[in-house]
Amino acid sequence: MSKKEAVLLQGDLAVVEGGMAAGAEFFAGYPITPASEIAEGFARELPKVGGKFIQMEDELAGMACAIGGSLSGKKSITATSGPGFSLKQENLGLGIMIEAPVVVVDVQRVGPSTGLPTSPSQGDVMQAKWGTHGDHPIIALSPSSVKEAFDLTVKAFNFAEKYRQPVILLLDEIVGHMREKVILPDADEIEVWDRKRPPADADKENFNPYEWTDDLVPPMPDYGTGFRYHTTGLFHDKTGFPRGTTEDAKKLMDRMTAKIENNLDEIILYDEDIREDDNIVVLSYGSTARSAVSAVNEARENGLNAGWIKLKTIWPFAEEKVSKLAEKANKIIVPELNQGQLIREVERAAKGQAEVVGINRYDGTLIKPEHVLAEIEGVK
Amino acid sequence: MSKKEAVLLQGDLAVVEGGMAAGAEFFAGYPITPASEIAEGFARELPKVGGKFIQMEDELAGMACAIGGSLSGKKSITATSGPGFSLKQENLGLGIMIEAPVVVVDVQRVGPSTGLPTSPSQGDVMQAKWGTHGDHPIIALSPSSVKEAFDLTVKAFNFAEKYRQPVILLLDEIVGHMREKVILPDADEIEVWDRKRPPADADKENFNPYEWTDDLVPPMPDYGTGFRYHTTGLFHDKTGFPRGTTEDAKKLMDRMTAKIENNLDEIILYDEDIREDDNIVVLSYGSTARSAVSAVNEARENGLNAGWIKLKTIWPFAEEKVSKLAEKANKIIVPELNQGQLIREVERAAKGQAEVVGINRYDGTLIKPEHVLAEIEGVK
Amino acid sequence: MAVDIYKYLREDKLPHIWCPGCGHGTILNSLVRAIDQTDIDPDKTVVVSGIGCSGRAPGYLKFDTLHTTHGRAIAFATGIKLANPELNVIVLTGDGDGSAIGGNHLIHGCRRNIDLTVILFNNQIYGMTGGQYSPMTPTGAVATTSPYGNIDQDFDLVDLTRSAGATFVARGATYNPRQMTKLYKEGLEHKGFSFIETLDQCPVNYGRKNNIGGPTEMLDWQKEHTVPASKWEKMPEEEKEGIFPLGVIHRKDDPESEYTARYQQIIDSFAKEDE
Amino acid sequence: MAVDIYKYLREDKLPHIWCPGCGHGTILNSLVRAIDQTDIDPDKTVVVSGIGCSGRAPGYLKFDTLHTTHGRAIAFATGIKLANPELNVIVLTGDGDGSAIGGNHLIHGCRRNIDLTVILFNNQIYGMTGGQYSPMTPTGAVATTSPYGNIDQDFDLVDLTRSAGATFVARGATYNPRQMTKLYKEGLEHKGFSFIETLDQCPVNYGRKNNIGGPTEMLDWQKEHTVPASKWEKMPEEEKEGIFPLGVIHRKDDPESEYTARYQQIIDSFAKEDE
Amino acid sequence: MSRYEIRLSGAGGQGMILAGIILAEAALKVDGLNVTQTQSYGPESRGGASRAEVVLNNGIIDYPKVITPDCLLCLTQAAFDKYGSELKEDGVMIVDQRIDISEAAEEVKDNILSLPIMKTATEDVGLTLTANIVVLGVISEIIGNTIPSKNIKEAIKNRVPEKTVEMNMKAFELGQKLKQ
Amino acid sequence: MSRYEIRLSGAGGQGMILAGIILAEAALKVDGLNVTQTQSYGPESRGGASRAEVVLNNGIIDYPKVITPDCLLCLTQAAFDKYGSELKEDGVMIVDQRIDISEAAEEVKDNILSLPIMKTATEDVGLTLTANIVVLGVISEIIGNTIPSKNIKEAIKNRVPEKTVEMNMKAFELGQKLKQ
Amino acid sequence: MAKGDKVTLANSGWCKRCGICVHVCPTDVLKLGQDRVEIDDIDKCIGCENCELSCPDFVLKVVKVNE
Amino acid sequence: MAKGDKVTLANSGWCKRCGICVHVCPTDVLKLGQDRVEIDDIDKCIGCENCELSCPDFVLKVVKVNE
Ligand SMILES: Cc1ncc(C[n+]2csc(CCOP(=O)(O)OP(=O)(O)O)c2C)c(N)n1
Ligand SMILES: Cc1ncc(C[n+]2csc(CCOP(=O)(O)OP(=O)(O)O)c2C)c(N)n1
Ligand code: SF4
Ligand code: SF4
Ligand code: SF4
Ligand code: SF4
Ligand code: SF4
Ligand code: SF4
Ligand SMILES: [Mg+2]
Ligand SMILES: [Mg+2]
Repeated sequence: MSKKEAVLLQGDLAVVEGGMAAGAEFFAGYPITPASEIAEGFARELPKVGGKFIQMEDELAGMACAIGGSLSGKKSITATSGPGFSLKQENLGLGIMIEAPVVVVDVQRVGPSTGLPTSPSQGDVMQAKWGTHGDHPIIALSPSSVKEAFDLTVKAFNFAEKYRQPVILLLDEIVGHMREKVILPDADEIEVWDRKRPPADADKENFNPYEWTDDLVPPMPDYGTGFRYHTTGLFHDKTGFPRGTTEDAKKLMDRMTAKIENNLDEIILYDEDIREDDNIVVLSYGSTARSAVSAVNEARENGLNAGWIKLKTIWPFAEEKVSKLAEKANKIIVPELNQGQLIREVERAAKGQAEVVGINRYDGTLIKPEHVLAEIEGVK
Repeated sequence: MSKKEAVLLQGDLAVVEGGMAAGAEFFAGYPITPASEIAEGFARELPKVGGKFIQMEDELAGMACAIGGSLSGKKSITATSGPGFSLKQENLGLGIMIEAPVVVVDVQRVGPSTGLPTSPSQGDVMQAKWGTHGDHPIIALSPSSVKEAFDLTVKAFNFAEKYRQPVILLLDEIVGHMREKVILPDADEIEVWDRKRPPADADKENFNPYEWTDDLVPPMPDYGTGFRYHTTGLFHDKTGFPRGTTEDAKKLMDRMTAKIENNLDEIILYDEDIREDDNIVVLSYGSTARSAVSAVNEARENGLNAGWIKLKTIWPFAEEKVSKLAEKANKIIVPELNQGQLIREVERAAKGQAEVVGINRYDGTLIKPEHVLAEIEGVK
Repeated sequence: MAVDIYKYLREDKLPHIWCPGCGHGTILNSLVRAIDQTDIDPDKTVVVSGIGCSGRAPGYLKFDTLHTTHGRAIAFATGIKLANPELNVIVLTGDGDGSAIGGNHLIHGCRRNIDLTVILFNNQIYGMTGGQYSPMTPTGAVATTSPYGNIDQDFDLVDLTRSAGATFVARGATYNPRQMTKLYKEGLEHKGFSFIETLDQCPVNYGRKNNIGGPTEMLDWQKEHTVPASKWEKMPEEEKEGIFPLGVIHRKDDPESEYTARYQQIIDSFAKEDE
Repeated sequence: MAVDIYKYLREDKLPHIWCPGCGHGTILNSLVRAIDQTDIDPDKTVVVSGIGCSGRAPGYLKFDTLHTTHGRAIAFATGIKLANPELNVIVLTGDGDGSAIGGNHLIHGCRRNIDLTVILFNNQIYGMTGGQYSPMTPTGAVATTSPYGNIDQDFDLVDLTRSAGATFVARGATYNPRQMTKLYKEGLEHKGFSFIETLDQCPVNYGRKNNIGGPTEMLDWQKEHTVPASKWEKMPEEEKEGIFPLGVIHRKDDPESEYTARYQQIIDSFAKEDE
Repeated sequence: MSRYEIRLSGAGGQGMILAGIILAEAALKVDGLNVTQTQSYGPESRGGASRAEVVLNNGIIDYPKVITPDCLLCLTQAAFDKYGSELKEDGVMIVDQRIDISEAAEEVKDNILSLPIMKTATEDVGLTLTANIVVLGVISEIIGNTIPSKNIKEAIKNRVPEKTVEMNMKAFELGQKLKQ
Repeated sequence: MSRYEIRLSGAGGQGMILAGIILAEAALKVDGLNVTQTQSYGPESRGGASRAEVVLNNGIIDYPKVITPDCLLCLTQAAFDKYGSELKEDGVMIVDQRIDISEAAEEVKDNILSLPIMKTATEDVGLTLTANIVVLGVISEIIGNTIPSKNIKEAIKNRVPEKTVEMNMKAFELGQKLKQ
Repeated sequence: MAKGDKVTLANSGWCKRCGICVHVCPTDVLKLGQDRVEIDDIDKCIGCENCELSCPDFVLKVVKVNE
Repeated sequence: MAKGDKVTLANSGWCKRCGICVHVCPTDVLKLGQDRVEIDDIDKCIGCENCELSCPDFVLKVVKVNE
């Protein structure tokens, strides 16, 4: 692909294309609707470039295996949907703790439980941040189109590699299963980041795999390159070993938190179209953003002062940005395919400065532009 | 026990005592520090009264098995800590979807991942609400003492049975492992609720297991009593069968949400001591509340206008109550053994009306009264 | 004397949603006949499944039925049975459900020798999700996740369950419904963990894609690739490759070693103390 | 010619934290000697464990070492190995870690016949969490969660792994460190999935509580309850009860059926197409 | 063109989704034309209703699904009963002849094109399964040059098994004739 | 009595936690006296430091752990090095004689009671493992009637194996003597 | 199965035309019609029940002819 | 093991007094001291390495006597 020709591409397969473009070398996972196409795509594509695909016995193993691939030095990815995402949580936590770059795709369907397996949802937004036990930093991106699925997959790999951090890619079933006309960029137009490895002349004997480096991201050697280092899900000091002192625990948590918090400008991605005098803002993400944009455009045609912001990065949440929006706007409308999840963050950030209103569907149906428009127009 | 004699009881074992007092008949789980004592206690006690204990192969199975026990008509419980709680999430979601009464204990240790297995934490507070995929109602209780561990275990069973709902009991390692002098109530002083079962003369042929009853909680027959009904983790209508219409999905979600939301008065438990002119409020829960109370008492001695509220029910969050507090107070202090979890709910509810300040430890050490006092006094 | 299978079927849910020629229906058909041949009380019978096309089977059966999460049916069933040992608990599971994600619960159920009857619908593929390979997909076969041929080995599930401790182990095939019925009946009547693998066909996601053909060709394939267990034992090793023995493969009758029976002894020991 | 075991040990982490007389140390001791006898490149060797007292073993070994989550070591190891088949990947796991929560990964590792060497520290108990019963705790034994005697059956893990597809299966015991070393060496050199169960002692949470005694009595117990595999085969069934065969129980040498080798063939087929 | 919405509804196994994909792929080659293709099916992975949708627009396509179809196909009675009431004022509804349209709403009645699609596939082409391609012929005539019929034919060729290309071309052309 | 805090520190295996539990159980029987008992140990399940704490109070015990001990026991050098600097002004620190206290802070130096605890257990009682009970004897003398010694003896009897009751009584009494 | 039993289309609407019954019938009694199975020649039926037992869709039932 | 090899306490500080080495020594060379293992009678040592191989704590090492 990528001869600048328009193709009809499914969102799930855009993840595959994006992954291959970002240099994915390893996929481990377990099939589940509506994410199976991602596994199938990687099964097809990876061996062509010497990469590996493996279908594991379950999602726990899929997550574990993908982290294993990452430790061996390969750019790794796994993909699932809600039930499998729940199963991945424990090992996702290990990935966070040992700072393993890995991309975890969750193509959301309606939950809880088996729910409506073939219907779209944005019900795992909070789970993406809070699903595993204990405090932990997380990055989660959510595309609203097939092209964005491609772009954000590349970003997800880049962030994972740069920050030594599992990155969640939250599609919804609409974006995952829809086909769209897209023109993919050529390889040389795509920025690809690789993890920082120790320099060739590193002192392997005295190497500290969890050194508090300036950028807070310790260089990561591939297994098998002579560093012979230790990695554990226990709290550990810079040597990688647990020392059982609470001081080390705090230091590690603070570094892991700061490596993300210090780079919010780079990590928090969004698009917006908010004019100086727009006093109604629609904040959305994923497929829902399409209705939001459509509705705002129509509202403007009707002479209303409405604008939109579409979050591509959901976690870390664009708190500062939303706070500022709330200062200016009278009303922030948050359409979501759930009972109201990210709206909680919006409310928190808004601190009562703007009215925050949700539009919610959690039954597998979509939020249409007209629903958003009605809320913009104040009609219920 | 319970001859009104003071006993020295460990928090974990208070859960066992509370469970037995509430009529627990079935425990299924998997050992993990610092919750293993709960399993061990039930292994000892249950067979004495004809109840059953089983150690399963893992936590996923423990959760599943406990739900199975519940469906057979027994009051069921499982217990774990963070890593196991992560593993239980998928089946917990099924329990919610099929409305199975079951008590899930999480004795929190420091995460993420294996973390600090023997140190206290309140790091799973958000996970208790958001750990499983998809929207879902949840109830979570958190005791701050051994006696409360007993009392809230009884409550947890009662809520589980009354609302056909998994109830989370969030201990922290301090409460779980500390021993305290307690006097347990006699059996006749303990209010024990049983699930509503269909009446003896129910029309079994035409029985709808998920009927939209007035109280929104459909009566639940024991397996093997001739109702021959169907249960599924898919969205279903009142017959228990999936029909694949989105209308049914919404109806079910709305009923499940409302059965909790309509009963917040009963479900949301808290203690408070806030005087008319207290303008500083310390909001806390679990073992941390003990330092909070201690600090407030000292602050008052020092002439400060401070009060405290201790949440025993964490989820559903006491939103309205906190909103009102924020209207009155200048400052709400939220000490937590995590990076700041429930404080997010406090901030949301406060809507900017009061300053909300966290005190946070996430390294296995405790928040001492002096830390809280310093914050009350405004010294950092 | 015709069998009244509708006693056990939720007729209003039929026709079922399985594809034309899917063997799952034949298994269901044999199962209700087997149940009819036992004196199991339908009011005291619970059928539990996981997720998959096979997982839909309980929905058609007129008992207490439970459709759980993918792979976990045996763990739920264990709770149901232990909490009330009076119940007859039947688990219907797919090859993916029961041997991939559910493999651990399967071997631990066997190990405990808890009195469940587990029927595994082995269509050698993940039917419901559109044809990814399962642990029972033969090496070399094409599936959506093995576009270049499956490099995994498949399990010998009857050997695995036997070695894990199951006390009744058998294999049937949908081409031979009479034998299936017999095996299910024996499994249902056995006190202890019974496991009956059933070779089954998924024409849509396996047969057609592997050039075996449609339902009837797949049944012929079964016939060609199976032999009676008695004959199997006498076959030279090299001929066994790719051939499945059918029938009862292993059985050990020792009701006292059954899990709930053992638990009851503990309870009884306290009851005695009380006397 | 003395063995320089410190080449493979992180000396600064010693003495280890295991209890006096814990067999885990003896296993570690035998393992480093076995490694020394192979020509494995320490720089290309990765040791992976789960959680448990046994899970602490990698911390003492001077390789790339990974302490994962409880039960999942084989799944992590599978990723490490498949992503870079050049690596020698060793998994150290406990009986709880490897056969309870990790049972599924164990049998699927066997089934794939991926080239891992898995050593299971079978002390028949959950040591780290204070003595709950494991799937390897004998029936009748007392543990903190079986105060009235364990009613579970234990697995025959060598039979289970063989039947799941492992191509090298053996059992050692800490009372016989020479044999352990030999079995580990053979396992390490075998191309395919190697599984070596090792009977091991936890005096603190098993031996003393089951009136077997301390470390030395437990070693004597081992001696009394084991026989060489060759002898085992000839024993009458009734004498086998409670006796464990030691030595290589099963082996099948077919490097081409190894998982990463098979995967490489797919990759090579594309490389060829390119030519 | 401005936004144009096509909904194809039928039963699982009738190839609605393939037809949608083919249409969308055919649209790819039209300069400046954007396209989204979506589908929906019930929790039952097979059987039950199946629906594919294609949205065409010269501008950006925000909402990717059909809001109110300009062109609606109902291949089964169930599909008609479910979707038959939603149609743009100047839209076209194609239904198979066997479908009972007596219950159709007044406002759409005049826009219904009842054609012997299944019959054509089964009897004239000789394979019921080609009904979806017959449908494409009909639609090609309706949408005219928005997507040139040669594009659609090309897209069909790329998607159907080689051995069946000829048969499918025939189905397409018979479909065109049905409408002409 | 008002809040009184006891910290027992030593190595894993020295029975610090058991000693804490015995003290707490002994306190149970004292009318109006509240008690909490806590412990902490490292991620290593065995070996390493071990610490048990008991807080006594006639009122409600809010904070359940020791803030600054009134009575501190250090049975090993490691324990002393770690905890030996925190003590109430009028508190008592009990250390085993073998411990080097030369590095002790000035302000606590006078409050240190250096006693041959291990020696008493090993040589006089004849079992090193009884050191924790010797310690209880010492503490009993320190806290006096807050918890009557007969309560502590009772609690010891309930907790130790029957066969060892006599030996443990001896250990307790020898401990009392050490302080007297 | 008893002598004189014959196949009937008990639930002919449920037939999915899979062809299994036709395949397993030893005497070619059944055939596939346009939409569903049809009985081609009931006289040949020996009441062996192969079809009834093999049909995945509970379509066929072998009953006493007099019933 | 070679003739003339003898046991040494290579890391005597690591000894946990478990007694295993004493138990497996065929010639009663070793004994348990107050705090750790001790060599009772080195002359009896036949250098069989039983102790070295069995010790869980890497305490013992059998070496050439001349070393
Ligand atoms: C946790 C989880 N993972 C994955 C899935 C997706 N899934 C549903 S059924 C299935 C496989 C079914 O295969 P099998 O058990 O063989 O049953 P069949 O459909 O072939 O009868 C999968 C992977 C799921 N529902 N839940
Ligand atoms: C998910 C999860 N569940 C439970 C635990 C608690 N846990 C830690 S180790 C262990 C058992 C260890 O037993 P085994 O594997 O036999 O190792 P041993 O300590 O005996 O060497 C358990 C249950 C955990 N850490 N994580
Ligand atoms: S997909 Fe396969 S298993 Fe599923 S119903 Fe169809 S034929 Fe049966
Ligand atoms: S508890 Fe048992 S397994 Fe763990 S270190 Fe001690 S003796 Fe070994
Ligand atoms: S076997 Fe059943 S479904 Fe198949 S063709 Fe015959 S009657 Fe119809
Ligand atoms: S009963 Fe036998 S002979 Fe008669 S139709 Fe059925 S299969 Fe043919
Ligand atoms: S075996 Fe090792 S640790 Fe045990 S007593 Fe002997 S030298 Fe000490
Ligand atoms: S080498 Fe052999 S003889 Fe010498 S001390 Fe060790 S065990 Fe005894
Ligand atoms: Mg299958
Ligand atoms: Mg163990």
